[in-house]
Amino acid sequence: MKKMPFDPERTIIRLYDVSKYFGETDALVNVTFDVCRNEFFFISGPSGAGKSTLMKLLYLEEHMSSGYAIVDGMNLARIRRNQVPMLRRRLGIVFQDYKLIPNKSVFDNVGLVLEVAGIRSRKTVRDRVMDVLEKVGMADRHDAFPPTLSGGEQQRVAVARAMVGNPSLILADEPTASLDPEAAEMIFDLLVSAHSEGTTIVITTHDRYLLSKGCTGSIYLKKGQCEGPDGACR
Amino acid sequence: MKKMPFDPERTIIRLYDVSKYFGETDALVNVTFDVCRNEFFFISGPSGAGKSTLMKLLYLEEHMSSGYAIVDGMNLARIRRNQVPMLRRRLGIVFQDYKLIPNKSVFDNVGLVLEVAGIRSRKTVRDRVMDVLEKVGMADRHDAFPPTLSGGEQQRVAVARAMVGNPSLILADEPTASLDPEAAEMIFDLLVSAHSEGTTIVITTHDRYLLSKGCTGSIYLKKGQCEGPDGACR
Amino acid sequence: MKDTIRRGAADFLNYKYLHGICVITIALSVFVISAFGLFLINAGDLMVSWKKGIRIIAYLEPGADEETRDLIIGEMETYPEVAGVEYVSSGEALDWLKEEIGRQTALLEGLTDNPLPDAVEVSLSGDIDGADAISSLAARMEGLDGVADVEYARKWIERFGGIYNLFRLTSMILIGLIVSAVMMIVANTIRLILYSRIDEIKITRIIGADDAFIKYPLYFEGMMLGFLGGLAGLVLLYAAFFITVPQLSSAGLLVYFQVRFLPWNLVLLILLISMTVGWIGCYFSIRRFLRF
Amino acid sequence: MKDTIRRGAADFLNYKYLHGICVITIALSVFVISAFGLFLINAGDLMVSWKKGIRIIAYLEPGADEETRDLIIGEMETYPEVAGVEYVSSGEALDWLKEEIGRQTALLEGLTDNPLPDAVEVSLSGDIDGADAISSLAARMEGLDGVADVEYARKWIERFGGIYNLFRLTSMILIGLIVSAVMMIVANTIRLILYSRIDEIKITRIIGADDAFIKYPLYFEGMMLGFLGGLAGLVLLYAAFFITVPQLSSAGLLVYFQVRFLPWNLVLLILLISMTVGWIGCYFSIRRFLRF
Ligand SMILES: Nc1ncnc2c1ncn2[C@@H]1O[C@H](COP(=O)(O)OP(=O)(O)OP(=O)(O)O)[C@@H](O)[C@H]1O
Ligand SMILES: Nc1ncnc2c1ncn2[C@@H]1O[C@H](COP(=O)(O)OP(=O)(O)OP(=O)(O)O)[C@@H](O)[C@H]1O
Ligand SMILES: [Mg+2]
Ligand SMILES: [Mg+2]
Repeated sequence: MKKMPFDPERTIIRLYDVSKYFGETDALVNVTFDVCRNEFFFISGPSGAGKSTLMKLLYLEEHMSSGYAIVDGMNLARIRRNQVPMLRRRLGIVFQDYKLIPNKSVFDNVGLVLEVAGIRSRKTVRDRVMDVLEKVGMADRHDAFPPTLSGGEQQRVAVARAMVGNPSLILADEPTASLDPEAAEMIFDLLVSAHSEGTTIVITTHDRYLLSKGCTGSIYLKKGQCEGPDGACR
Repeated sequence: MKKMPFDPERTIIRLYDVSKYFGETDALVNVTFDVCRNEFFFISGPSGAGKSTLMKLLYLEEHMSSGYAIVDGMNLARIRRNQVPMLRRRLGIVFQDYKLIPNKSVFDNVGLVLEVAGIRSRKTVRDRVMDVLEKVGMADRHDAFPPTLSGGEQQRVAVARAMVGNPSLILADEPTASLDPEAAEMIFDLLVSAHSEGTTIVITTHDRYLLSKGCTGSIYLKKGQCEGPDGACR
Repeated sequence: MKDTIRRGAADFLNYKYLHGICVITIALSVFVISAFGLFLINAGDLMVSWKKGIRIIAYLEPGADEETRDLIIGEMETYPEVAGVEYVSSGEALDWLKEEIGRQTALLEGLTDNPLPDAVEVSLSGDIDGADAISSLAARMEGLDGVADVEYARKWIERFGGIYNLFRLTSMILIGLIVSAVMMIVANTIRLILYSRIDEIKITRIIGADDAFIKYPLYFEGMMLGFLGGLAGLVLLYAAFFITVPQLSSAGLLVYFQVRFLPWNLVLLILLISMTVGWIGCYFSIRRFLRF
Repeated sequence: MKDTIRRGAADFLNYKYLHGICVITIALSVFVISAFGLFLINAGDLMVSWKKGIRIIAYLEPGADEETRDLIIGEMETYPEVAGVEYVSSGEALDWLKEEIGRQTALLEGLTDNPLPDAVEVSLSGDIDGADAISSLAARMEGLDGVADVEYARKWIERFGGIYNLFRLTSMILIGLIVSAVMMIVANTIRLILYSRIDEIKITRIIGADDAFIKYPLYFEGMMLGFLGGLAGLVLLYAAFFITVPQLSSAGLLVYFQVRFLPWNLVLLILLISMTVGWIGCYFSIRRFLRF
């Protein structure tokens, strides 16, 4: 694997020789790949392959053990503590375990992203939140609290939260795992339409159906390693 | 729908005209069906249909608003408070959100079921827990804590916990949602083999693949109602 | 039982952060209460030492013989409120009076005849209580054969007794209030800790645990928390005591009486109470959490 | 700023159970401290009323004329430690002595000539401090023209001063210890509450909130908790005070002095301190939780 010339206009994510160890567990081993702007990128692999870990490295919930990574122009190995929130605000993240705040309503959970981003106008927040909740089919439950939602409903709220800020990069960790095929299709279509508006999408999934749908690039992880032609990632 | 004669030797679950309302939400409306002993029973339906709510009624995390239900010979409407643990100990439950205790190791999480059931021999506990962890492919992570596991790994531990007590009835709420097809197949095969040893299995799922596999009975829920030929459940 | 303890102990280690904070809170609570108790005990000692300074003088009838005098002294020595009995002859009394009057002794210089009677001076033990007890003692002494008259500082004693009673009563009310406030604080802390563990409790119940399975290890943990917290609080107090007291001494403040630490039985009582509070805190908090 | 307060207030309502417990804990803590403070203030008043009972007597030179006497009295009245000055003629002094000696007045009955000098009796204001100050006052009085001699209960005052100093010092140490212990308890409680909210904090950070976004509403909440807790604690104390004091009065324990509640400025100070403690508790706890 040669290090390719880096063009920040073209490449939104670059991982070079990235490894992550948890004690004796090798969650990721020498992973190298690029994601271009406006790609629709799949990460697949069996349970425990390191998909979520890879995502966590990208939004810095975890720090890589070795290697070199750039996300949206920021070098993750050298990023300063106060730059981390700036990076995260540029991303829209769907967490595998949703990470909804149980004491806040669906509306407030989604709206929090906008508050964090510094949007103070109550009306703007209200319009945008209700709009995205409408899209995921949860507008009528906007004042419910997450523990009273079904698994699939929580997942749809998590997707709404990732999309509400119109991020340039969406990282979605199994965004359709708890959804029935129809709802999954709806969410997928949402991501597709965001993609068509210029957003880069990175999805981990093991949904055969999703994988059969179009994407512009993908990697397959297994036991932390890329499996591809001659060990290369893509 | 006629009320059929009830034979506790034959019928392990009977729901008759069961409804469940959460405030204004109708989670279940007039659901009536029987599950026979040693059935392999599927409950399917879209997100928010009421599948998990139905499960919760069966193990009494929620109480039905109206109707009549019998689980393993116990009348849920009349059960006394101190009988609830007895009922639950006869069930093996896989929760949609896993419900693993974060401060306990995988081993202790699974072993807790046996402790609760009054098994005091350390050796018996150890053997049975390691055996079932082996079956779900998590034996090597027995001393890990749930927050350090991947989503699929947590789900497999949840399945192991449901099976460790050799219950006569397993209620599994989307037990393969976070699993890749191979792992899902493994878990499904495990349930099939428990079934072949006489266990009754009730699974909620929207996994097309699972649904295509054999089952001895199923219902399809939508907005809390059974959808079947002329509104009947099965 | 063995199993309960095993599980309780395992859990105890499982929540180091929470339990650490709880032990600290209990320790500080026990410290506050027992520091206050220590203060009151020593203030009580101080009061007792003041009371010991009270003297009652019984004047004997003029010309009472030695036998009568010994009888009177013997009788007075049997009174439990009496710490010591001393005979004061009329000559000694005059010397004492001269000293008392101070610089105006000129006044008494002209006297050749001692007009004072012989007397018996009684000092009190510390455990006499209140002005009434003293006046009843005085009345008893006055009733003895051969005693002409009894004199003591009635006014001063009444005033002192009033103040002492006020001090004792208010400090009792105060310690009562403080103890209940602190117990509620400890119960609240335990409640918060159980609240942090509510998911674990819910999960354990839903996989089939009955109330006993959940409660007893938690009771054990509550008692352990109480015990460790109590111990730590007392150790803290002991340390503070041994830093402070020598400094009070060297500042010359402890010349009139001895400061002492809490007596052993009180130390044990405090440990017992803090264990009980740990248990009770658990007991009432769990009831709330077992409703799910 | 407005936004911080809005979010803080919203959160405040969002965690009713946790915040309820926290407010109760702070209220009880403030109650304990301020009850103890109230106790000390009144004990201090008692001490002052005792000190006011001290008398210094200056004997005038025999045959001092009225002018000298007025000069002396005028001079003494300028001393800040002096509350009142009273002239006692030799006749009054003899009456007083007779009363003092009590039943043995027989002793003085034979006197036709009054050997006592005229005197001036000085009573002290409450803010004189310690035996040394009193003896220096006495020395100053003795140095005045026309004063022959000064007399006061030196021994008694020394002993009393020692005890008073001991009481004051130990109660100061005690209140220092109690205040720090209780502050740590409050900080611990806030820590537990933040611990219960750790998931929320983690999630908020991971969706891009910077430290300021998380911290400032929590600071506001901490201050609100401190304020409400402090207020509740003081109300509690006030209630306890108004239940207790009339009972003390009717039990006849308050004849010698007036019990008073905490002064207004102390009440405000307590509120301020409890707000500060709420804020500081948040401040230090958050640092730990922002490390994630
Ligand atoms: N904090 C951690 N400490 C220790 N091991 C960890 C930690 N986080 C993840 N792991 C391990 O790293 C491996 C990869 O985990 P990861 O969550 O990335 O898997 P995944 O590909 O997302 O799997 P799934 O499809 O099941 O979600 C797993 O074996 C997991 O147990
Ligand atoms: N405690 C509750 N309070 C209010 N509404 C609830 C509560 N629990 C469930 N609901 C609502 O009841 C409906 C059925 O929920 P349920 O969890 O049974 O759905 P489900 O079929 O399991 O869906 P999924 O496939 O997404 O898990 C949902 O609309 C849900 O929001
Ligand atoms: Mg994952
Ligand atoms: Mg569900």
